[in-house]
Amino acid sequence: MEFGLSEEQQLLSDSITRWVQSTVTRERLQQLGDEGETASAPLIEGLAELGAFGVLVPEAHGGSGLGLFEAVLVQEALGRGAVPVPWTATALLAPLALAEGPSTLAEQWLPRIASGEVRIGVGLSELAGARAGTGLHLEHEQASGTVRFVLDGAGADAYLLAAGPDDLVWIDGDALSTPAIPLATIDRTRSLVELTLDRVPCTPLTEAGMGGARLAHLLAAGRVALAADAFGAGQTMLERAVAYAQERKQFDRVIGSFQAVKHLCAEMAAELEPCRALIWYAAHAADAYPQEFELMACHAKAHMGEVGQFVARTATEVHGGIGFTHEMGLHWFFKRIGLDRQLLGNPDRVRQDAARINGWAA
Amino acid sequence: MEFGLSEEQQLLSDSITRWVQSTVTRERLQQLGDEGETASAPLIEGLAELGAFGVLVPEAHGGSGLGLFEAVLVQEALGRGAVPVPWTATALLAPLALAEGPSTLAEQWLPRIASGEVRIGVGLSELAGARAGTGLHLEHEQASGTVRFVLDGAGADAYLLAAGPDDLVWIDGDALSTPAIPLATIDRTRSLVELTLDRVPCTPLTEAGMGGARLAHLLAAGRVALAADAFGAGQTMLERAVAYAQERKQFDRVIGSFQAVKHLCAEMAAELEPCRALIWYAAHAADAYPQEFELMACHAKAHMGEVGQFVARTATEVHGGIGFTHEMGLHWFFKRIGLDRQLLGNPDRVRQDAARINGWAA
Amino acid sequence: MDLRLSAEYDLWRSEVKDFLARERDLYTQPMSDPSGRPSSAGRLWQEKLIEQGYTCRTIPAAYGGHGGQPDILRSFIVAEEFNRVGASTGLANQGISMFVPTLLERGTEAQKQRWIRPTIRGEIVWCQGYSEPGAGSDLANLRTSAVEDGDDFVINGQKIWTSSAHFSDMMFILVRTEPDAPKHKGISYVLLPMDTPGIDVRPLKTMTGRAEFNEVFLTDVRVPKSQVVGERGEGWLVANTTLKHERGMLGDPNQANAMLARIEAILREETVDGRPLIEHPVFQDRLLRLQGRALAMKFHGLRLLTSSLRGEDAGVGRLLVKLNGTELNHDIAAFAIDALGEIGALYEDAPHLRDRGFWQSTHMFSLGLIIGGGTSQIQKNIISERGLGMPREPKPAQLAAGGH
Amino acid sequence: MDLRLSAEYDLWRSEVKDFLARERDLYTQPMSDPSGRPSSAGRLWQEKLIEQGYTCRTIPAAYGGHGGQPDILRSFIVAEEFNRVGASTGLANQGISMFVPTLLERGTEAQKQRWIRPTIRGEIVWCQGYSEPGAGSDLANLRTSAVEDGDDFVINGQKIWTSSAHFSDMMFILVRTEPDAPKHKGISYVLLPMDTPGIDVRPLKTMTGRAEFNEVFLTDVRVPKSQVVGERGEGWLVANTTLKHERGMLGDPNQANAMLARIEAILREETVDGRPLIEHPVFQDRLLRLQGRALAMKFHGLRLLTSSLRGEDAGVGRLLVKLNGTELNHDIAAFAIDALGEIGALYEDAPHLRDRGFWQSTHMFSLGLIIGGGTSQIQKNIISERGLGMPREPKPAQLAAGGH
Repeated sequence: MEFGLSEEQQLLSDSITRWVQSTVTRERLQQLGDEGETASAPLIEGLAELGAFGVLVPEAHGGSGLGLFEAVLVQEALGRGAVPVPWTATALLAPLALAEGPSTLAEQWLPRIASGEVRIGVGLSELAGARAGTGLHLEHEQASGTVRFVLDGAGADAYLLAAGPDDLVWIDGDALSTPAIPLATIDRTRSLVELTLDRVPCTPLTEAGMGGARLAHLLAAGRVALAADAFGAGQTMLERAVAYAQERKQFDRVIGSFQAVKHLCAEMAAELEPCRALIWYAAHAADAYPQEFELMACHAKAHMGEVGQFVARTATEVHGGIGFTHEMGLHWFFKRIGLDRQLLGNPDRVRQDAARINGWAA
Repeated sequence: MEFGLSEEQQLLSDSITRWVQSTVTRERLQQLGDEGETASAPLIEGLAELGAFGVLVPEAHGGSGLGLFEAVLVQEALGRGAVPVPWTATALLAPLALAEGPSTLAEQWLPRIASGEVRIGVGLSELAGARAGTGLHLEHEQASGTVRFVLDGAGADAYLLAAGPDDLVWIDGDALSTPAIPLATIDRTRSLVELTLDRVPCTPLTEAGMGGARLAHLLAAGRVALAADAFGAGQTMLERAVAYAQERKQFDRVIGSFQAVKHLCAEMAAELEPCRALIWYAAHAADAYPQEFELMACHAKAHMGEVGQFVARTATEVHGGIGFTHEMGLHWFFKRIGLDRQLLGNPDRVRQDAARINGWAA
Repeated sequence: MDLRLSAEYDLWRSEVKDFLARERDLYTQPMSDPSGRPSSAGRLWQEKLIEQGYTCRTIPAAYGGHGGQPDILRSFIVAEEFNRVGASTGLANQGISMFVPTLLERGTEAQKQRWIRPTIRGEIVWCQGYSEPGAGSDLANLRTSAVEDGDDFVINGQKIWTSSAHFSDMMFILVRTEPDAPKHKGISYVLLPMDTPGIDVRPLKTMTGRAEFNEVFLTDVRVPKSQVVGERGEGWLVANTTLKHERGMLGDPNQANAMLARIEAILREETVDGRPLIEHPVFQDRLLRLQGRALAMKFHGLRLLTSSLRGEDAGVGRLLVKLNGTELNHDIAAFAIDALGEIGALYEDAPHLRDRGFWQSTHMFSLGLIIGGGTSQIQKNIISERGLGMPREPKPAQLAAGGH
Repeated sequence: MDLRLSAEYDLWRSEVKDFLARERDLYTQPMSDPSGRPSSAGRLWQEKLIEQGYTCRTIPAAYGGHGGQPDILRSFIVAEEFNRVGASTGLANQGISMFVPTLLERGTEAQKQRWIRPTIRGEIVWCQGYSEPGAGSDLANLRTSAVEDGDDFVINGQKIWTSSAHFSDMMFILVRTEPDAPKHKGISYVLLPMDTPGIDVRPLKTMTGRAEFNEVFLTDVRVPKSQVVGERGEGWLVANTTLKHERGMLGDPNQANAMLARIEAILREETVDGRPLIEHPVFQDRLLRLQGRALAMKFHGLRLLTSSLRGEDAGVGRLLVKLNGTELNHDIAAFAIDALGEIGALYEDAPHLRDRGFWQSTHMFSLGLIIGGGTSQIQKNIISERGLGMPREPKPAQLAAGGH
């Protein structure tokens, strides 16, 4: 019985976290944020050197062949720094999808994912509720339609897209008939695009109409990753709030000696800390208890979504006016948590999915 | 434009409130509570002398012929003292129902309601969601079935019961085939009973199958009344918490000087105070804006239900351990608010009704 | 309770309606220049409103105001009718909302003559110089110094949160003129032309990504001593006159109800998996919870209005408005974002952006309002102390020992 | 991460299972007499558990314990398996959970010899005498006095929240023996037979309507000075040993998850307008929110267990357990009541009462737990100070001036 990190896992987590904290400083983040996510090439290189892009890539393809649990540790570390790199789609979702696709694709792409050479955009939003005017349909190995909120999609070399609830396809970036349209969100540390396809050649990664379980697994993995990202960002916001409260004086006292401020910090800590175990369990379930994975991913995403919102707001409030400006760089984390909440199903939606998984729907 | 009490309304509210505060002291409440609500004959007399039972009874029948707004002021004052009298069903709901029933019933009962001589039990619970095993059906002016949660039903001289969503009937207490079964709740200041009827003669108060609007109006009036009751009880809890916090010392300071305690009190006040205006508006709408009445009654009941729960819990917490005992008598108000929340539809249910009224249902 | 208006006010309302119908061509023009200053249409509009008594109603005619009696109900009707057609209710900068009321209470006759008319006409634009990086909720900690030099003060220091500094002509500023006096004393309220040498205005970008505020750096800025309003060293009192006027400005319940009406429309328009969101019980429930809070604040506002008309003190009822109003607006925006889902996260110039990004910017900006003008934490102090009569926080021991 | 157990523990688990299967006839008997004292079956059960090392595992055999090495995982498995079949995990009064650990750390050899064996065997039942009406979260304010008189102390005062006083043999009580010493000093920890003349136990009815607690009035109660545990005047320190043991007792995450499982069943059983509640999206949503919180606390508990096994300090992770656990249980009970609607308000002996009134009594009793053992407000102080390293509340000025 070991509910915690192994030595290797701790090492991995520490090494990425240390790199994030020394590389993605407040100043660097400010500069990168102003330039937008696609300016992050040196960061990708740095992370790839640490092996962060190859966590889920099998050793045979140049990765370290670890599991979702380790990937989630990396994601948490990236969230701690609101690191502007296209990691989640490229290095977490794509390798999971390629693991069971045609081996030619895997051979072609996985080594380049591990080395940080390529970007893969992933579009699964439809699975978390189809909005009007979107949807992809397949005919003769060609895809047509519109896919919105393709994660890490700016300048991607290839795309992994859900077509309805049961099909997953791979599309080469060069094959696009219309260029990807950037979708600016509050969070400038990640890129999202919209793709419009008109009979674009694609490679199915699942047997036609039979990919439901694979897609559900991918969606769940994405949800746990986003929860971990928000957890990391929330940790940083809490730490900064506690630190700031002990520096900043008002009425001749550090504000951290006011009971109201202390209690806000205590509430954040009490809410946030147990999320770690929930996220760990959900990630662990992916391999250890696959029958629980989807539901636990919903719980992690929904609960972390609510706690994240509370922490983002409260940590800003503890900072007072300055937390509301660009000055402290706190807003990067506020917005990162805000986007994590909405992507791949926000808490309301994810709980709806959980109700369905539990068989409660009418 | 006058959003507030007229001089007469203020006088009414003050006179009942003063009487409540001087008569239903902490000790008296303790004693009455131990004996149960039916022991309240002297209180009924006192209130009847003040005209509290005749507020809604037309002057021709010995009442003061006022409106729901004034009745709600009385209800709030009763809530402030958690006064154990069968007032809401007898003096608020029954006169409203009798106003449009057969005049013989009105002539027979209204004067005795105004004088406090009779108790009327009112059963409308079905309208706020029918639970398994309940329901009344009518045949040849006879009623059969089970009605649960008949308010003020202990020892009632007559009953006013909803039979489905469209019929309202009057039943003489002597006509019951089976005695009323008391339903003990957390709140010992009010009585609820279950009636089981087997072809009991009844007088319809509405045209057969056509009473939907009347019943909806009655239900709304009951909801506003319960909201006002909880508001009154909440006011008392808040006042007591503020007073206690300024007496009680801990760590050599009155606890009311701790920021955490002050903020709890401020939060209660900030939540509670605006409920007054919402309840007033809902009550005023009954006559002034009848087309808004049902919806506003839902808002008042639901919002007050949530705020009441917060105030009941928080005021108890401010008192510390002693608030949890019988010592301070705080629990009467906690339970009064708890029952107000559940009767005639709790917030979840009432919001469901509001969604229907708004035409949002699928 | 009688929410109807007497015939006199019905008449007033129809006058207002007629006026608006007549002047539609004017008020549909932009009221500000791109710089942020009142446009010529804005100034003309303001002049007409003053003439009608729709704004600056109680400011004496001698200073350029309408010179009428206060009539909250008339003002209320004006606000309602103007909101209905989306007409500006007049210029609303801090010069008009804060400086003019202060001057009327604390200024000399000469100061009133000099400043009020051009300010309310929009010819002189003001910004406020109170907050400093080290003194947010705590004005007594003010550090910007004003040292006497002949007939002048020489000002050095830094101000923050000055919202219109980059296009203002003048600043009403708090400076410390008596450094040795106790903290609340020794502050003066000074009128400072923004073109004085030594003033450097830098935009302050907030989390919304826009520069809604500025920082103002003051280096050896000279201003004649005659520019003090009220007594020298009494600036704390003078400023409190002004702060009182600011408190009323935040948390308009009509705004909350208007936002909720818009959200209801969104829920009807937007579909997920082909089904309109309004049919989803969880969204119905969340919308109704917010509507309940917003309606309570709306009717509470009417009750406060009646209290004002009757000259009653609404006590805690008035103190809670800012806390509840800003928290409610923040929660409403958060709900709109959730209803929109991923679309709700869009911002800036994104395609598919709804309502021009209003919900995200309101979500963030309302958090700024929760923090600014006295955070929710400070509001709770005020409610418990002034509203409920609870004791003030005891002074910490080391301070008391230090002899403050 | 590996939630599987090693073979050694699998073996342990099957031993526990076998034991339970074998002893079913015993543990299904009532463990208490109607008075509240351990029944003879309860004492026999306790003896068997000690023998197996299922309880009192680390208490030395010389004092009647099992005399084994601590093994949190074995204890964890015992708790799981016992919970599964609903078997008592042994006697759980304050004598065993608080007094015995204190004595092991602070008692003399003679005291250990005298008290531990009969206490853990259920022959001597203890109650705790800490809280006083004027000193809840603040033990230093203790007023019950113990005045020396020859070889005795003479005790006068009042204790409150003594849960088992009416059937206890002994009380471990805190009394002020040195009235002139500084507040935290001058308290002693004394062992007092409950049949000593001058002790009056009165039931204290709580909001649940039951007397879960007592008040104990002490009038000229004599006790030999030899009955002090630890040094005289050091009772504060001795008591802190015990409080540490109490803190761990509150907020079991398995309880929250078990309650939620029961609620899920209720939602399937209960119908409104003919439709099972579980099909109602708003109830689904509320249930899932609570499940998310409860699962987080469950896995957090496993993480703390691993921390303990590794000898790591879980810091803030451990401090939050009471706050989150009691708040969660209260919210869960409130949800169950809402799900039941008017039926949820039933109590006492009402017909149609569900789960024997468990939800209402849990709703109220959990509020007592939020308040008791350090209110949520005190818990937040502890989390911020000990967990996050934030400064303590400064001492108020008049106190510092007063020389405390």
